Amino acid sequence: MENYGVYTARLAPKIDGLAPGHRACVGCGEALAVRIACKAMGENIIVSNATGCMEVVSSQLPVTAWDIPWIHTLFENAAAVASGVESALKVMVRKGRRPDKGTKAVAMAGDGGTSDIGLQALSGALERGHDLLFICFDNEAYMNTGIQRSSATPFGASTTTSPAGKKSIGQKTWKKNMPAIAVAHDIPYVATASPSYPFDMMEKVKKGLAVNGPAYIHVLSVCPTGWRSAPDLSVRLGRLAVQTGVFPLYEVENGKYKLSIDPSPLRPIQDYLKLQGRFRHLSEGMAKQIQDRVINEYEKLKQKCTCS
Amino acid sequence: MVKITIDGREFEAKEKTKVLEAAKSHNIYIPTLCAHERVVPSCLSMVEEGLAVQTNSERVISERKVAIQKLLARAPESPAIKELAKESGVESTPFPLEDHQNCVLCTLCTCVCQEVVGVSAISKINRSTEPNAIPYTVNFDACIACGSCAYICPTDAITLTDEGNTRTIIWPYQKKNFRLAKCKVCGRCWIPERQIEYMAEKSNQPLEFFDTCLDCRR
Amino acid sequence: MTVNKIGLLEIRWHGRGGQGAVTSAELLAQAAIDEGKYAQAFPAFGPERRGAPVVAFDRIDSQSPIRVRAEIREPDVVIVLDPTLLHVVRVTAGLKNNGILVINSRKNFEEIEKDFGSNWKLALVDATKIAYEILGLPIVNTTMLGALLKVVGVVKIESLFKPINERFGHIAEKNINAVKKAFEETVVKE
Amino acid sequence: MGERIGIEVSLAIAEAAKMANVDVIAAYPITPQTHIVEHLAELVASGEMDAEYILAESEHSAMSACLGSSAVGARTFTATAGQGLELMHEVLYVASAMRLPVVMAVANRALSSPLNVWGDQSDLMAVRDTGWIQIICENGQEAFDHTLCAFRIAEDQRVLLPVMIHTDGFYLTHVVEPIEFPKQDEVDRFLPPYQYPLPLDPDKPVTMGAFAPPILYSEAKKAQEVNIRASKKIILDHWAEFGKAFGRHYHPIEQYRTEGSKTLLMTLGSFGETAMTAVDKMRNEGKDVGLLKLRLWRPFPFEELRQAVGNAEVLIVVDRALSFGGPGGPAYSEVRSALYSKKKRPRIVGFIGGLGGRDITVAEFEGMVKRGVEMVKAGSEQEFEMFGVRE
Amino acid sequence: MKKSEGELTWKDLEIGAIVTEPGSTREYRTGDWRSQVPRYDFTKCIKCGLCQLYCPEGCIRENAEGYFQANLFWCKGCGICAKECLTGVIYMAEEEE
Repeated sequence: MENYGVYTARLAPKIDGLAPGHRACVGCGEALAVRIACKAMGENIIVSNATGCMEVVSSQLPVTAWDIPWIHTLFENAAAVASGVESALKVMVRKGRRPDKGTKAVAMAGDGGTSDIGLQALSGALERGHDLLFICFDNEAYMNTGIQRSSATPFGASTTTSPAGKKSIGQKTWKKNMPAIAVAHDIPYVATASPSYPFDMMEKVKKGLAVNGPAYIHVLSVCPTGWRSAPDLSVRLGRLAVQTGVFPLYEVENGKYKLSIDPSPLRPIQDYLKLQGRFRHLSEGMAKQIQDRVINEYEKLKQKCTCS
Repeated sequence: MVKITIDGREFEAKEKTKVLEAAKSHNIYIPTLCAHERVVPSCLSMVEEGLAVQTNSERVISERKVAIQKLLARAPESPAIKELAKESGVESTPFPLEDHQNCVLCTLCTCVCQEVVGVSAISKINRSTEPNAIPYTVNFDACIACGSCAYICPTDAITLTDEGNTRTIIWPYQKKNFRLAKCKVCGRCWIPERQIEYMAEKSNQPLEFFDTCLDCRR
Repeated sequence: MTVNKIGLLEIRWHGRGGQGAVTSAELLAQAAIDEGKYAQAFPAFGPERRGAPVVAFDRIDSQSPIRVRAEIREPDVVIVLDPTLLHVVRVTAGLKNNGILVINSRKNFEEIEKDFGSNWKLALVDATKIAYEILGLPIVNTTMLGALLKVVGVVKIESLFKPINERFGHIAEKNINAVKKAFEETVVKE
Repeated sequence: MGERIGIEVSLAIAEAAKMANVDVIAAYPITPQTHIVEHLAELVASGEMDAEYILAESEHSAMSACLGSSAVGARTFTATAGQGLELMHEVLYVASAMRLPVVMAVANRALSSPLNVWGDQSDLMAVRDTGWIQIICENGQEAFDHTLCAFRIAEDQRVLLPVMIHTDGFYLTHVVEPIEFPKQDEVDRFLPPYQYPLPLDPDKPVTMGAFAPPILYSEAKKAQEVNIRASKKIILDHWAEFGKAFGRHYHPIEQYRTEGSKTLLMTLGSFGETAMTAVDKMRNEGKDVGLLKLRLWRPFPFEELRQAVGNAEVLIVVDRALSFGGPGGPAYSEVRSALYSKKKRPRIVGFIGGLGGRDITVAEFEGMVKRGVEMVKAGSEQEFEMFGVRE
Repeated sequence: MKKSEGELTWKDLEIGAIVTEPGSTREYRTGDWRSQVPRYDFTKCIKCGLCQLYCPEGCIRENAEGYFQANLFWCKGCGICAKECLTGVIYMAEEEE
């Protein structure tokens, strides 16, 4: 629990955006993340959602879990659809065909719809400078189709397409640094967030929505099904990811890095790994390799924060 | 349901809703500072049949500007008020600047402390509108360092920071350091000791129950 | 073990997403195929998530190839992995008269019959208890295979061991023990 | 009436979008569509057109942005060609299924490989099952008129379907020719403002693009199928209105000198006018040859085709696309299938020609008719062939 | 009376299969998914509201006495509220047969 917590929880906005009755897995960290994001975004938004878990669990005909205007079309184009939404709002207000209510365009996608198949559309939207907020709900694999690896899957994690085996350590590559790619577009706001730190996350979502131009927020969304962890540990795992330095929380405002929560001294990586079945096969050597990398990356991040 | 008109557009609103809520639910923007859905010291006007509201007439805009100029004089350094001023086209204030350390006496902090937290550590007793005077008194013994007042304060007059084993809360002209308790397992500072005492007392749990942080709890 | 049905036997499994109903259906089909029989195992293809009620199916025939590719609407056997499903899903929907109902429950015949009538041949086992004892987890999918075989000898119990070994590796033996124990403890009412 | 000016057809299409007061354009440049999007950019840059122009990073994103824009309620236009249309492929299905009335000009182009940027109709045939209304033009005037008219059709509350306007690459898009432009006030009278019935709006939140389990998917598809079939009558009504307003009348199957014809030639798109010249020549020589020009490709005009074919004995269909290993050219096989239940039906011969920008001359059309009639006389089993290919 | 998904005809669908009633999953009982159920000892509750904020279902509401309690119509029994409760109010029990 960092800073706020007891009682402040009661002061958070009441609205959820996502109604109960959605079909997310028991203990879904992404459903929680979406709820928290929606609290911060309020009602005056239009959401474009990529294909993925959140789309499937929230919108099975004939009903919907969304209390806000929401559109899903395809897997790889959430940012492009949001570009269209934003442009339409702009021109219709300009032409007096719609009252100027300050409605904002938001795009949501999982790690696949963001850092793999959706990367091109996202890059295009960021580069064109649309006034939109893109939120990536990263659960570190293609969970919707049954836990296949993505470029956001962490090193060593066992998934159905990067299974651990006699000749396989699980995922062979290091997690793609998506926030850095967003930063490279020179957009006004980039941040990482976690629903396990809901107040920090709400603050960032509000900021991302308020800036004029594209904003990108990368949210770690714990997936008990894909991570093979106990459903009741979803919030805890989100915190441990931050405290171990695996997923540091920071923001980049106009290129300036700022650490949101400094968890140092970092917790040992095993505190995080041991709770997840996807890392059960890890050898000591590999765990050490991950530990070293995390410390190294964390130091690099801190450097960026002090430099800017 | 009652019929109301906002800016010439007709709407239906549920009885006993506030005008602000009705406007907001139709995405009509009215600038506010201390309106809050749970704690409501302000913006209390209710809808009634036939009510006509203007949010952007010339008179409204000019009166809003004066109000903002007054706020700006009282809390010239508050980011929220600077933002509000910018948004409303207020560049400076004709009123004399006063130092109240960003406090505009909206009472949200006292309401929250009393109604939500239930400890009433911040009180209106000795409330003063004079410059350089304590606007609200904080009873440090009652305060549990939860930070709700800092969270809700719209003008950043109250701040909360954690550093090392200390949580510091700063209110206008008042400041208190709270020691943070260390988790017996991981050694991380996780919660103010004062809050543990409060929780133990309220929940009838033994103090040892709070020896470990949430993440080290079984 | 009273029935060794010749001809087509259709089985429907009720579980929750993540409880392994589909795995059980597959293991059973595997065992039947290994015995030289014809068999199919398949899930209800849906996007249901962990925790949601799900169904899986088996078709087993000792004589002829199976050609039908459609969900089983009128099963001969219904197996319920999770007792909490009993008041959530109509598990007997479409179950043939005198069909077989295999339930993981702590309840006795009278209590179950009060809710589900006595149209069916009933087999009861406290599989959750067995699973806790042997596997240390409330995962009852393999355990319930033992219960099934007690009431329908559709495959030999030994035929399950190979597929279980292949599927579960180092925890296979525990699962086999759970199957055996359930086979012993299941009570059947004709 | 309007003003007659000499203008490149691509530019005329862009001008039609301007006169339609389009709100949002999202496009990606591709030969031979580039002149359309360049001219639109100029119109926006000069302030002649008040629109948001999304310079997408691909056709896939261009069409995706069109979905978002149309769903909010903005009149939306795009243009593409060949490979670009194929990259949009999966997005096209979404536009029609979600009933978003996007209008798209397609400069028809051959498909890779080998790479070829020239005109043919492989691209338009490949997207025939995407649920869009598809209208094929044969000259610049038609390209202008149908672009304008497409908005009225697409946005009709009974239709609400996206529309593709097809113009053959280069032979149409890059030709300067005389085109009559209507006056803006006439256009405004003809084209009411776009009003989507259930737009994305925080005041009344809707969920668009929810997913359908097996128990509802077929129902959703049936609704879509009924809708596009029913749109044909409405398309004809709007064309009739257009005729009344502007004096140019359009039909799903255009007939040229078909009275009493025993032999009919059928073309799609820019070949129409060349074929007309060939028909004139053959008629003058006393041959009873007529011409059918297929304008409305989707929804397919079954009744109109049967009627237009009349008592003809030979029907020669010229396709500019292949269906590899299939039943001949796409238009040929569809026409055959449409006439199958007709009691007295002509023998139908198919030719595939003009691929990848190769032209077909007047003389070659004459040759095609001759060859077709011969094939029928010979009772040939082979009912289609690729025309003019070196052996 | 609303039609179930199996009774809806193609004519019942909105244009483009748009869903016009926001938040209509509220009618869908996900409580059926539960194999564990939260139980409460409210004498330990300090009414801090953390459980409500951390619930992935958004199904925890303040009851008449001001305590926070999951609505079992939707609660899937994940147990996050029990894990996150600072004062040990909530514990998870096996769902009854």
